[in-house]
Amino acid sequence: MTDYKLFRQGVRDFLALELSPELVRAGELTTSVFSDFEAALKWHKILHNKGWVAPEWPKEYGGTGWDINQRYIFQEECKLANAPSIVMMAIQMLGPMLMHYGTDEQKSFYLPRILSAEDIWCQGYSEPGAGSDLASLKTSAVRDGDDYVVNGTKIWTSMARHSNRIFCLVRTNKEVKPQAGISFLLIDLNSPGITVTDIVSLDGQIEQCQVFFQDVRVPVANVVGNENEGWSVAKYLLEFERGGHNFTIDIKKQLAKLRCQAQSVKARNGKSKLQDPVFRHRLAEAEIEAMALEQTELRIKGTLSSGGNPGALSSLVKCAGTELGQRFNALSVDAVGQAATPYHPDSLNPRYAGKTPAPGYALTAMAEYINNRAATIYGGTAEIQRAIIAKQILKL
Amino acid sequence: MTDYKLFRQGVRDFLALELSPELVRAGELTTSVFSDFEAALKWHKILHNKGWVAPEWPKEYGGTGWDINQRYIFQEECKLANAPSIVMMAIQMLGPMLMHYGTDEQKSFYLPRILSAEDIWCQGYSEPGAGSDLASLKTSAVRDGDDYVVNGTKIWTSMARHSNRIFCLVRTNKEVKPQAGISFLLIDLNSPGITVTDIVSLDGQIEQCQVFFQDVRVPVANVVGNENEGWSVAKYLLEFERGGHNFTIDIKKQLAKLRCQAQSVKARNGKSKLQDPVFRHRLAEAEIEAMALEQTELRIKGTLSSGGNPGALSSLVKCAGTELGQRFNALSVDAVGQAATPYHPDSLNPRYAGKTPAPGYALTAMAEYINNRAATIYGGTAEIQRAIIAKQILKL
Amino acid sequence: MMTEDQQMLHDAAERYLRDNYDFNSRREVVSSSEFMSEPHWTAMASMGWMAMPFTEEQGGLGFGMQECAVVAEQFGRFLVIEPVFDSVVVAGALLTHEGVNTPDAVIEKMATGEIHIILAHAEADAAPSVTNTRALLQPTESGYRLTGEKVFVAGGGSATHFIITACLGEAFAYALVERDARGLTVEAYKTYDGRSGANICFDIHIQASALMASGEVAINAFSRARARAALIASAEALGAMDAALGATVDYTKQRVQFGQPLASFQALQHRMANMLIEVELCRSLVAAACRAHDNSATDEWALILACKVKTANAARHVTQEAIQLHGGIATTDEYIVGHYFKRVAALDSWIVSRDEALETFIAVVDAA
Amino acid sequence: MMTEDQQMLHDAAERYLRDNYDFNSRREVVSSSEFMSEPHWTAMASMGWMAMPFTEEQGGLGFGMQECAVVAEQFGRFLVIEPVFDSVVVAGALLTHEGVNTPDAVIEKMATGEIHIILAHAEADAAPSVTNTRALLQPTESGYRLTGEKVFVAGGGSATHFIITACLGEAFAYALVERDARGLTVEAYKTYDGRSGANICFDIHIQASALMASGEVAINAFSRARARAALIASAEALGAMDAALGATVDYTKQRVQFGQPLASFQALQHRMANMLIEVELCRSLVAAACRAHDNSATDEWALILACKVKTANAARHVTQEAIQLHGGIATTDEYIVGHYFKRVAALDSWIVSRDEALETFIAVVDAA
Repeated sequence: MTDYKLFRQGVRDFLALELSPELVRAGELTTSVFSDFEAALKWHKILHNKGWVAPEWPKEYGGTGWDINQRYIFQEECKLANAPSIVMMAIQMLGPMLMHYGTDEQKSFYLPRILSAEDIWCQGYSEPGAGSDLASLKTSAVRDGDDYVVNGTKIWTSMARHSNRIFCLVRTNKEVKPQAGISFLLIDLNSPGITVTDIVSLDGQIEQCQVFFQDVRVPVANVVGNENEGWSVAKYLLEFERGGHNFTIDIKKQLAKLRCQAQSVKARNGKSKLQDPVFRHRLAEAEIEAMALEQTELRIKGTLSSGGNPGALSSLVKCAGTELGQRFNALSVDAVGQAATPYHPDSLNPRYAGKTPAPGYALTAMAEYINNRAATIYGGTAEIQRAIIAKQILKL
Repeated sequence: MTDYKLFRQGVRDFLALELSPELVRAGELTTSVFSDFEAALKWHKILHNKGWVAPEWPKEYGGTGWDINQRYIFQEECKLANAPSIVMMAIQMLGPMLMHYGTDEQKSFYLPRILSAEDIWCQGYSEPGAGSDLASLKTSAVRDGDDYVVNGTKIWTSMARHSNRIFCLVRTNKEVKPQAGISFLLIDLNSPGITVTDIVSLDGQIEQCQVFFQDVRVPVANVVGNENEGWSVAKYLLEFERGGHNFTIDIKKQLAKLRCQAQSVKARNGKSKLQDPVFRHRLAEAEIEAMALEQTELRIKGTLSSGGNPGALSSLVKCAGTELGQRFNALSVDAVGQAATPYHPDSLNPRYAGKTPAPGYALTAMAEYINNRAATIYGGTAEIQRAIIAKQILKL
Repeated sequence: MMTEDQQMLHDAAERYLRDNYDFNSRREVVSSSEFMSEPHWTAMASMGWMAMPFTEEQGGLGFGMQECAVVAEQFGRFLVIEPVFDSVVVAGALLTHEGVNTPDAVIEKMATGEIHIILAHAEADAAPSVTNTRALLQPTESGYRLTGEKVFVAGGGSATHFIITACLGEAFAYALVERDARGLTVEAYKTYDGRSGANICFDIHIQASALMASGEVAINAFSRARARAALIASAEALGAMDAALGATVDYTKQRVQFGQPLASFQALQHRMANMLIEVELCRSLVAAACRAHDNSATDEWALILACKVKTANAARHVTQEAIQLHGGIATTDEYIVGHYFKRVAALDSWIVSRDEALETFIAVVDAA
Repeated sequence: MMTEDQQMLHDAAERYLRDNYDFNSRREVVSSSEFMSEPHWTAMASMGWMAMPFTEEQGGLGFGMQECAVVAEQFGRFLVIEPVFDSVVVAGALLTHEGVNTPDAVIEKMATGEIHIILAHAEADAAPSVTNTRALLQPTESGYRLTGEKVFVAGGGSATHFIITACLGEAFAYALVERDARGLTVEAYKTYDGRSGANICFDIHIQASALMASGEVAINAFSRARARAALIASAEALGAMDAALGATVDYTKQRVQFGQPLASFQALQHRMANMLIEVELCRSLVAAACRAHDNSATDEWALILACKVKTANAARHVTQEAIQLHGGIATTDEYIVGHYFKRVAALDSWIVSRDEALETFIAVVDAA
């Protein structure tokens, strides 16, 4: 049997050695699923050198061979040590999909470049007119010799400004039912005809982009799976996006941060906000939800380790986890009060060393509160998750 | 200008004089919209003698001529003095409708008998297969000479066991669109072919009945409005059912009762439950909702007094008022704890003088909690109210 | 995931109750003058459920709370009114704690169902807390005089014995008393959830051996009994809310309104999805809290209290929604779904109330 | 229902802001280096909004909070960033309370917009309460020395003056100070809701006449200013949530998914109905609380605090739902709906926080 204590210690030692103060600062100042890109890239390369960048991947492709508990421990320790979050789209989604549907050429070319961060990928699913209703997407790829000619636009492509490649769903057949005419295509973002524009998020940060395609030529060899079968390829991926996340780790981190915030602030009764009864009771109810979530994630982990399929339980956890995260964000903002209001992007830059208008404990509260509203929208909205629960579990 | 202080004092004097201890006890022990029937009837007759049984009616038909504020004061004082609730279906709904759609014969025959309680009416709308979707009702009335022959069944007919008449929606034409073939019919419950069976409610009380019609002959003269126009007659009535209620009065009463309950119970901190911070904060949030509701009802009253039409605001108040009432019920049960659990129907009988397993303050808590679940179901479910809001106010 | 034992217990309980404890026959018992069904009691004893929490030396099956909770969940699902766990788990914990002077025969009789013992602790105006009681135990030559009153003794209608808490001098203590002891008056009543309760009043003499525990032993045993009561309440609430959801799903699939099954309305679908989320979160927490208790884990108390709070909140929400989504039919006594609502309402404040659990949770977490 | 005056104020504000304060031009100001728009400020002064709360003798219009709230609601609706009410209502209340030594000229200049004055009260680790401050006023020969620090002074970026609270011996007091006073450092910053804030640090000498109030007068004036701040915050939150609902209704009607407008999905309809219920309940409460304040009704404080709590809860709920029902577009800076969410987030804790209001509400109600 694996000695998890020993394993955890090994992870801790590695983190203590390799996480520079700047990287830790980047972790602390992370206000969304993405950390400062520069720091994330540095950390990606350190992990790659160690061979730990893609623990979920099979060993043959460069994974670690860890069991589910080890992977959880690794994630948890990284979070606790304030490691920055690396850009996960390719590792979490594209990689497993290529392993499953890709040709040998695709695998041997792309997978190592994902691990080394030579390629940074973004995901091109949503379009201005196709969000939850993904099947109505319009970006077209028309066959012309050995190429497709791609026209259209993708929106909400996180990190596109830092990426050199995009994996896309495109329409290759307009004559059939919407789902049936879609293909999965890998596109070099440096191809002529591509423009990437930034989208400023509500918190003032830029993470999302819109990508425009005008007569972009993409080799036919870049289709993954068969032409017109992109829908099932994407569904396979969405499963990974939903199941791959451990909300508990994030929420425990939020809770620890929140307790520290509430301890730093004085309440009306002269004690700390943490001892303010109104606040404490609201926090306690949220803490209890966090425990219920944790135990549910452990249940899923148990099912997975014994080879079972948790199925739509992952939709359930996504609903509960994202909404609970938002509840903690609101508690944070309530705890720190007006100290959350200053908008000062420099304060969130890990390389900034100047004065900040708000005290350290309050720097990220509002940005997280704002940014995390998206958690119930991306990767399948809370409404879509509930529809999945209603249909797949309750059979309504 | 009306001297409302003086008016209020007059109402108080009347109540002090006429409300016997038994009637007050019946008021105190009321756990639903209906009080003990015997007490309610006594009280009805006392009000009738005074000329105050139907304050909402125009003076010519036996109303009081009070303005909206006087009517509110009267209702409020009756509630505060623990007067029993009289059976209101005919006064609140049938009466106004007869005044609007009835023939002179119908008006002169039925209205005085409503006031004197010579007739007790129940309402026959819902059927086992037609609740929220009222238009799908199936009880049929087939013309045969000067009579209709009625067959079918009505359910959730409150107080039918105590009633001698029922006002019904029946299908008089099956060939047209569902709403178009419905008529509004007055039926004598003593007619041959009618059976009334009791429905035991979840709290163990009997208020609802089911009424069965087998070849029941009803004179054609008993149609109100025109044949096949029952749908608009009924809609007119539903408006009265929705707008006619002042939730604030009930909720203030609930709040007073709840504060008294919470003061009677000791909490963990050795003080009363009212000083228990967890409970107090939950109560405070509900109190604040009650204030918002009160102010909204006052707004509606303002609109009505100046001749305006509050429209779908009454749906809004019904949603908020019924759900808030249920919230107070839950707080009551939480306040009194296990003292709410004894099921002892005798305790709720105003004429019972024996021992009760629970203390006085706790006697009604559970019955009210249970019974009041129906508040968001009858008279248009909360879902129907929200649909009305969505359609009529938001134009969705 | 359940162990093999747990799966077997689950299947046996589910099968027995499905075959023998249908809603209509339950209603007959509830509306009779009896406080529970003797035949069911006997059958439940023969199923071994009453022997579950006792060790093999005590004549029991040596199961933990994880196994008891599996059966308690089925009790919630089938709205069982017999106070099996009130006796063997709650009173059982008080009688089997280390240092408690319980004769072997008492445990054996509990485990076989021959007697059933109910804790009588609450008093009319005492604040809920572990050891707050004004009943008195006074030493006499031959034993003790026990005087006082207890109220809202859930399950007291059919109890053959009571465990009565009292002060022995400064010490918290409890004694085992037969229902027909001279000087003990029992006013039994039915409860809204179809069970029974009792208010009792006593001025009785007991033998020295009837004093089961006092002082620290009594306090520790009582605390353990409360923990187990919270777990049983949570497991039952879980079963009740899950069944209420199941009934709602079934009903909305067949009930047609506006020409479509209710289940096809999106607003109702989302609400049922929310109900399921609640049920599944509770399921995880009940299992974890029982496991923590069985293993005496360091986070045992936090998990048990969290479990109590969460299941109470969720069960209220889910059963209320179940009624609302059914509509009128669910407000009648003859339809099952409202009875889940009534049962969880009674469970909310049984031995450990939700508010008390939340308050204690904060204390436990902040002390950790 | 509004009076004629209120209707006129409403219509004028609505018209002016609709014509001159569209979202895109607001964005330009917000993303510039300015903390507010001088031209708008001047225009708002000429609309008379800054004269509203002052009496005619003071050169004002003599309106009450009912009238101010009508305009503040429009400020919420159009996301106005200029701290008009921060100055004339909040600082105004501090300067016009009976017994306060404010020169007529100061009020006149506020009412015409020539100066704008912002309250600086909060300190880095002081508990929120009416009079808790560690800044010091020490008598000198020519006046006072004022020392200390203040943080999160909302509206402080563009203020021409500050009212600084401090202790004068044992007494609570406050002084009026010019922004460019020697020894006063202002670190101004933008805030997430597109407004400004400032942290200030001071060791300055002020003349005796700059001490506006101390002792009981100061406490009473401060309490009145807080009441008015709670009302303004509530009215603005009402405008913001109502506008967020309106935007959601419009958007869901035109946005098509799965072949239908979003507005046709029942689950979303019910959620928008819930949003409307919240908005209308708040509308009633804001009007009632302002009326109670203007009439010094006995339930004034309970209504004001209830109003603050309710609007804070509702505005959070409604603006969060507005984002959720829009989807991705609402998470961008270029779309208006998320900005309502940010504004109400800042209002939540402005001068009187929601939690503080709830705590105080309980004290007020239980004392009544």
